[in-house]
Amino acid sequence: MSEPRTGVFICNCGTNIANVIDVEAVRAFALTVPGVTVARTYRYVCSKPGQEMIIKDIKEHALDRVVVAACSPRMHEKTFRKACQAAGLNPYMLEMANIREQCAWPHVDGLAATEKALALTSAAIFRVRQQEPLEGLTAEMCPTTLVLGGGIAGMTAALELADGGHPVVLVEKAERLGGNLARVDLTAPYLDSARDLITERITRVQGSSKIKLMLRSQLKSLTGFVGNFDAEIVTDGGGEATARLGNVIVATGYKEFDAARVTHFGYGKLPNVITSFELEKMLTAGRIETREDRKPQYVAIIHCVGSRSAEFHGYCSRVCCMTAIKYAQEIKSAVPSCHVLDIYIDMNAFGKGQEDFYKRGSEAKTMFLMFGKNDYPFIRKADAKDDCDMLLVMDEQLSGKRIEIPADLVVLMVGMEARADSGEVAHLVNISRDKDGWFIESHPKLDPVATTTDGIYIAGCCAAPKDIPDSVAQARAAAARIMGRIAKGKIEIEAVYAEVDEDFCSGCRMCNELCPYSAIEYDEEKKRSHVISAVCKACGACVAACPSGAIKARHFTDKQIFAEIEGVLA
Amino acid sequence: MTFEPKIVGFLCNWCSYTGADLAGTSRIHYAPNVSVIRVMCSARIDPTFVLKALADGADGVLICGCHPGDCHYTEGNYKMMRRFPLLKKLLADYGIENDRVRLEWVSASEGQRFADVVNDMTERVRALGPSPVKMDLATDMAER
Amino acid sequence: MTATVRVNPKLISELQSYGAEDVQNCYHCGNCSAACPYSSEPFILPRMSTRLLQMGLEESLRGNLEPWLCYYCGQCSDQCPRDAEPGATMMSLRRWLTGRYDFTGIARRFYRSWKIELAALIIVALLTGAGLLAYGFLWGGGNLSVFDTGGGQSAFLPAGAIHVVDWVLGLMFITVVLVNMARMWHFTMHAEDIPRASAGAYLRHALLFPLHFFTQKRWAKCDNNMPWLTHLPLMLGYLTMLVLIMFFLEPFQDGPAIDWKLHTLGYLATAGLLVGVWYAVRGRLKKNVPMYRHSHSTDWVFVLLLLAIVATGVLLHVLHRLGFGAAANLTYVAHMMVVVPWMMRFPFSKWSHMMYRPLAMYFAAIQTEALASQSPQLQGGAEDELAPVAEAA
Amino acid sequence: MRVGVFVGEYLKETGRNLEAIAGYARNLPDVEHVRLLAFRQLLDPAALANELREEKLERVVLAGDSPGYFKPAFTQALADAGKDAREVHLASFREHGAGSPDSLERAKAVIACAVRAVPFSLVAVPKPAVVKHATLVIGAGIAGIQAALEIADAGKKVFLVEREPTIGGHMAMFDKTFPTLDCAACILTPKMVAVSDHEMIELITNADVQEVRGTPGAYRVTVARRARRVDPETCTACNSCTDVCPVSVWSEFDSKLSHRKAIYIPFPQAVPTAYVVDPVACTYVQSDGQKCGVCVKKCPLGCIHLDEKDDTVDIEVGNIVIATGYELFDARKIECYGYGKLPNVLTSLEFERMTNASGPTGGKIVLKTRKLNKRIKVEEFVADPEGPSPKSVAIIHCVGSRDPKYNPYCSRVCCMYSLKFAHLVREKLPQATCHEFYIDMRAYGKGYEEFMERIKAEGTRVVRGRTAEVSEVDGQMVLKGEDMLRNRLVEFPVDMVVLAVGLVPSPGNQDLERQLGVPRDSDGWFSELDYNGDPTYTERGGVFVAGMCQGPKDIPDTVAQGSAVAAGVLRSISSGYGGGDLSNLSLSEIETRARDLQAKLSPAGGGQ
Repeated sequence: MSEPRTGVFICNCGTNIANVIDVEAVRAFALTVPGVTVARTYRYVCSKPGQEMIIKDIKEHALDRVVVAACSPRMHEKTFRKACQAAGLNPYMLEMANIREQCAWPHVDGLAATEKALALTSAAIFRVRQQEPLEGLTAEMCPTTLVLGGGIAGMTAALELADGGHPVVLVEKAERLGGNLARVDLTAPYLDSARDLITERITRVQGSSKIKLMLRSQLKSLTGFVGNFDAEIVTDGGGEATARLGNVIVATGYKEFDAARVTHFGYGKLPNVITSFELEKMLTAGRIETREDRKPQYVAIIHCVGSRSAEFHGYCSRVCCMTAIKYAQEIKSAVPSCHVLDIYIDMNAFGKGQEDFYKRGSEAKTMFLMFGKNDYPFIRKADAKDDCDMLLVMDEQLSGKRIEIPADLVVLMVGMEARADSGEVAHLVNISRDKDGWFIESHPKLDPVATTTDGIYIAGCCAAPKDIPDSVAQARAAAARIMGRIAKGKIEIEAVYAEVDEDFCSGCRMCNELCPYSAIEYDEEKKRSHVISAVCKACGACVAACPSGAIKARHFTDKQIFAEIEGVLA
Repeated sequence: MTFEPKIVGFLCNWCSYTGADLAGTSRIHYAPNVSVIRVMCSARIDPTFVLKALADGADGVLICGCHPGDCHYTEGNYKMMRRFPLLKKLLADYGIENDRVRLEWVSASEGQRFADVVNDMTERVRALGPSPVKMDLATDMAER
Repeated sequence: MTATVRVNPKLISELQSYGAEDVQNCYHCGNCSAACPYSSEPFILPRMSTRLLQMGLEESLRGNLEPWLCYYCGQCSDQCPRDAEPGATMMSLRRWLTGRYDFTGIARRFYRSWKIELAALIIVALLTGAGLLAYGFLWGGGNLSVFDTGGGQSAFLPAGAIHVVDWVLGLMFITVVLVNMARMWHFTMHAEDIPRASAGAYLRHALLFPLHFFTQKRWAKCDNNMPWLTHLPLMLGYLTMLVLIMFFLEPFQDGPAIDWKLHTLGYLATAGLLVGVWYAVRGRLKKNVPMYRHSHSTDWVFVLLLLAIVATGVLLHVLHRLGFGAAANLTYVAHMMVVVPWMMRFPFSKWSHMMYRPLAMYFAAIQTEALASQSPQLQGGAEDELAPVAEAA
Repeated sequence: MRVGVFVGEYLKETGRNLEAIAGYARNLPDVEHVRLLAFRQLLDPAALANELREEKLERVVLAGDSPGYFKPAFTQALADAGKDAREVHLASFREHGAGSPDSLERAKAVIACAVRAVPFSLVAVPKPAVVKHATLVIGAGIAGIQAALEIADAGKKVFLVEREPTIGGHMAMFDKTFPTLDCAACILTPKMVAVSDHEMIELITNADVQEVRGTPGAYRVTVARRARRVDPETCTACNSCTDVCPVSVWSEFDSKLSHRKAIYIPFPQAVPTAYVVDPVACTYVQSDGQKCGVCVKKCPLGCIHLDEKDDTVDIEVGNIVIATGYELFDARKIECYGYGKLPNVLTSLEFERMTNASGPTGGKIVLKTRKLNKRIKVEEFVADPEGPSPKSVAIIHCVGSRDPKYNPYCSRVCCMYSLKFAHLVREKLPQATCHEFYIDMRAYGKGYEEFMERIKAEGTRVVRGRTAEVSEVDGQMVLKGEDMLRNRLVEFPVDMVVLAVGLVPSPGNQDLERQLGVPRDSDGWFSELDYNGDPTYTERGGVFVAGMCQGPKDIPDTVAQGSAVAAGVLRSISSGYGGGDLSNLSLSEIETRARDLQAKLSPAGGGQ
């Protein structure tokens, strides 16, 4: 093989990298490595001028390999591969050295960091020398989409796709559609009817010819890859169905926090301590009463139950504050004689019309009392002489007083938490979860509905707590993505997958069982195994396991990794 | 001056590498001694990688994968887990101290944990001093 | 941490009748207290009073001096982002406190319903009028003359006699006020979480009472000094008049000749009163400054009665000096029909703030000292804010 | 079933003709009782229960701008009267495109549906229409970019119109983004590049929408293009022109912290990557070609055409996406913070530029210092990279937000970006103290709460209490506020004050409102069709809203909306339904549809 012509491009990333790492030194070093033709530094290599610089150099210096020392490949590998392609270079002739996330940012000592940057860069240069041009495959995109969850997010996504003319399979675990929203009557901050909203969506879903609705069902297995998934769906009472799918939208929603876990609220023990959803029932039925069928004179509403707490969930559940304000006003108008006391930490009235809504809560003479984070009030039964059923004791933050709050009814604003089965679902569709169990998006900001697994999208509260408008927006965003891909018809599959060199394969079939995606088939005649490249997800388990070293992981060959090791330690 | 060990890290793309990136984006500071090589899954890590690294002068090797049960490829990390004891045995025969090669589980959200693992490992390896067995290992590798 | 106190959602509605209509709107941004020229630790007003009221902590409110430290300059109301009218809240709290201090409970009735107050005033006025006329006709032998017009022929109500009446009345109401002031002292200086002050402290600050009583100099802290400058002549004129009548009635009843030594004083006082009343009425009509935006019925009674007193007084004086004896005498009756209700109203109304305010300033100084010695951190003001915060591990 | 209709307004008195609406309701089938409610009337459920009994009503319909406010009382009343409490139905005008007082017909239609317990949105389905495949996206901030890319990726033509000479909007000015702190440029610029490279996107920068004609599905739009005076195709951003340009003015992109020339590029990664001439500053343009013009001579590629004239482009589109974003609240309006008078009182955006690595100070946080501007011979305060760094920084939240005197609403992002600022201060100036003055800490998003905890742990003092005043006492800035959680008044010297200024609708919206017939709410943000159900649709068919122009939002929510509108657009193209447009649907048609649907649905509405 002729001496490679490698171009090395080092990114200052503004000052993100250049402040810690001596980029010029890296550049100088790169030029000393055999096979490096050009080496440059630039402020933002990912910017348009940066990419154009790469393209120009590839053409001018007839580069056949490119190394970009910049941020994490998870951030910009695609970007630079595109650039190479634009210059007529095979995208797999690119290698990135992660000198930002794993060097400039976590290290303070400039010298040591530069040292490490040199190692990482040389590793990349060594590796890229061993890389080969690879071609991806194209596959059909099946227009059918599987939507998991029949809540507001799921139904909206399904309808959006169906109205766009694409078939949808909507799978719902429960025996009816609507999800958690079906338990709500009015919505904050405009007190619109959630019932109407849900009724509309349900009726349209049921009426849509494009939507195959499967109630009391759940996904059993999902195999294949984007555009060509195969799903097994089981229905209670032994029904089983399979479906060919192009994409999947996970909209499994949330589960309410179990109030009983906060022991000192005595939920489940004190009869008149109820959850927000139980109050919602009372309001819908028009009977706001204590267990003893008395109209309450004092109702205390406690925010952040299970949320914003060191003990339970660290995060804010986003919708409870406004829901609490809603309750305060609803109770006041249903039982005018009643006094409402609202016990909160910070009032989250950030959305459209919400600050106004909060003010109306004040005008309704709600008594707002502030408690400190992780300093929950505790509840005790009142004495006979008191004119109330219970007494809440807390340290009020805005007055600095330790106070006692009369209450006949205590409403716990239970937060949202990931569903118990979210782990299971994550496994089935092969996406990851964060420490709280919410599904992780492929990028928290610029790609909030896609996931790290191609063809799997998330929408609504299964990704994190959200209010209705934001869930609906996400559902439509996911639908848009899928419509876009369906419109394209074909899909490119990454060229990274495993290959069996049949000359070396002993036909021991060890790999066949090993592959989690059963992507390796055994050919009875040839007595050899081979990989179904489209199904292979390139984990490389088989490669490491093959006793005769017959399996090769494209783009992660032993050669390449050895070279990388040499590079690091050179 | 104190001895600065060179450690090679093999990280799986989905959990550990992401976790390492997270440590960076959250500006969690840790020792610069570990240089990372990305593989798709910990299951891909062939024992020879480790031997090669040690042979080429690494003072230690760190292997990170998703927590058991969290593997992006459902059970790749179990494969690594099973493979590891064997590897350790082999290394012991080569007279390589236990602390030089290490397997850890780091998830995508555990930037802090990754930093802690790196710092701890660096300390231990620094305590052990330079790797003794570069040469003879190299010869073995040549035969292979 | 002090003892546990019970919140009371009902109080806020009660205070509405005292004029606190918007207090529930406050969401505690803290702007008002920071903007308030009278706010200084440990008295952070008006937010804290607003808070106590929202929570209905009656005990704490009753022992709270802050409302008296506020002169309603309105800077808080101007800056309030939620139209909670902190200034109006403080005003209404002063009314409420006046009601609390008053042991007879009459003040509370007056504040709660203007009808009751008006009725009471009219009855007293009529009784006074009827009394005087009756006396004049029955015992005075149809002679209504009040003024010692000299020439030996003496009036049926010589100054001496009147003195007896106004002294008795005066003393009656002074005692009521004194009792109320004692109650105020008890509520504020013996509230729990207020350290007991030493007799020494009381002595050290004793001069504050007369100082603030005569000057209200604290009011000058406000950016706009107009309210203070117009209030000063009002109350000085008022005091002078009171003194003149209580102790130097004779020369006034003499006449028609003018006794310049005294009358000049009288004229000055009258002028002062007129200026003050004029501004008060004008302001309440124009509502251009926050202070006048939310007038309570009792405020109107206050200024209108005062206006009537001044008017009848002036008229009576003119008639008397010009020698229209009969007319003067009738006006005198009218004058008394305003004065007596006015005097009677003294302990149960805004009137009494002339005692409560300076008293509050006095107590405040004592409390500040006591609290400071109790918790030294208070003296430092807010310096500790500046200390760089320790880096977390 | 005997139905009672109650008509009344709650949110605001619009003066709409309630009588007429009530009159219409009287003639609807089953309606036995109609009553007008006073504005925000306080209702006594007990009295209502009697009324319901006397009138023997089994169903109540509440009509008004937000009738939900009256509902709990009626639900209670129905229950007390021993009827099915679920039989209260809402006819919300605001929710169903009858928000404006003169849309009487729509209001009637909404009632007609409610009386039959049929959701209006189920009845009011637009008729099919021919929808042109091209789409106009107005505004190329992150929302517009996202929408454009989604639509274009689906192979549909997009015209992306941007007022500024570069795309990227506000996000391009930011340094880091909360809560992950990854740099805005790193995640935004690739998308900008993608836009400029995309064969289905036609980028029209430096331009405004002048006129919109036509109907949903077929709009004819005239776009006015301001002359760029530099040919973006040939310009290579070589910088020679800027070097020689004699005129220097404040740079808008650096929010006036630094100067730029009359011919300039807003920032290095600008897209299109081409220079632009500021006609107001350019000597040549101002002197009608009499003076200067050196840049033309210097340009190696001859791509500068100083005589280029403004022109217009006519385009035909099926759908229009409004993504015009926001502007910053003008902090001068709040005098007590001294912005504009005190040099080191900065707005959030100014601070954002200052901390930005590619900003005027190269990412250094410095105090402004006096410098003589040689050109105009006056001393002005400039942020000099060599300038002294502050020892104490105070960040004031809610500047111009949550206050009816300025903007009644919460601007939604300030709390978090303020915390981000605090982090940057602690990171870049470990010795400096940093205080945050807030009212409510609104850390509602994914990872936000954790972020806040971290900032606190880093040593930033978080003080609950809105600052009242920033003043200068002999050369030293002093800040006055209350620390209410510690029940203290705080008054202390600070070197730098950062105002977390709120967000206001961009000024161009008024004109767009007129052009597109899309109503805006009382705060000036565009009104969505239905707050819950259709947050990205508008009353006008084929016109969508995305991102901030509909109300303050953080980046993830903005991006989600950007993609969401794409769904609406693509759907309308493939299905031929001009999204959400009901203009061609008559009242009688709606009545008939409602009747047909009534049969299908269960009495309680089938919700559960």
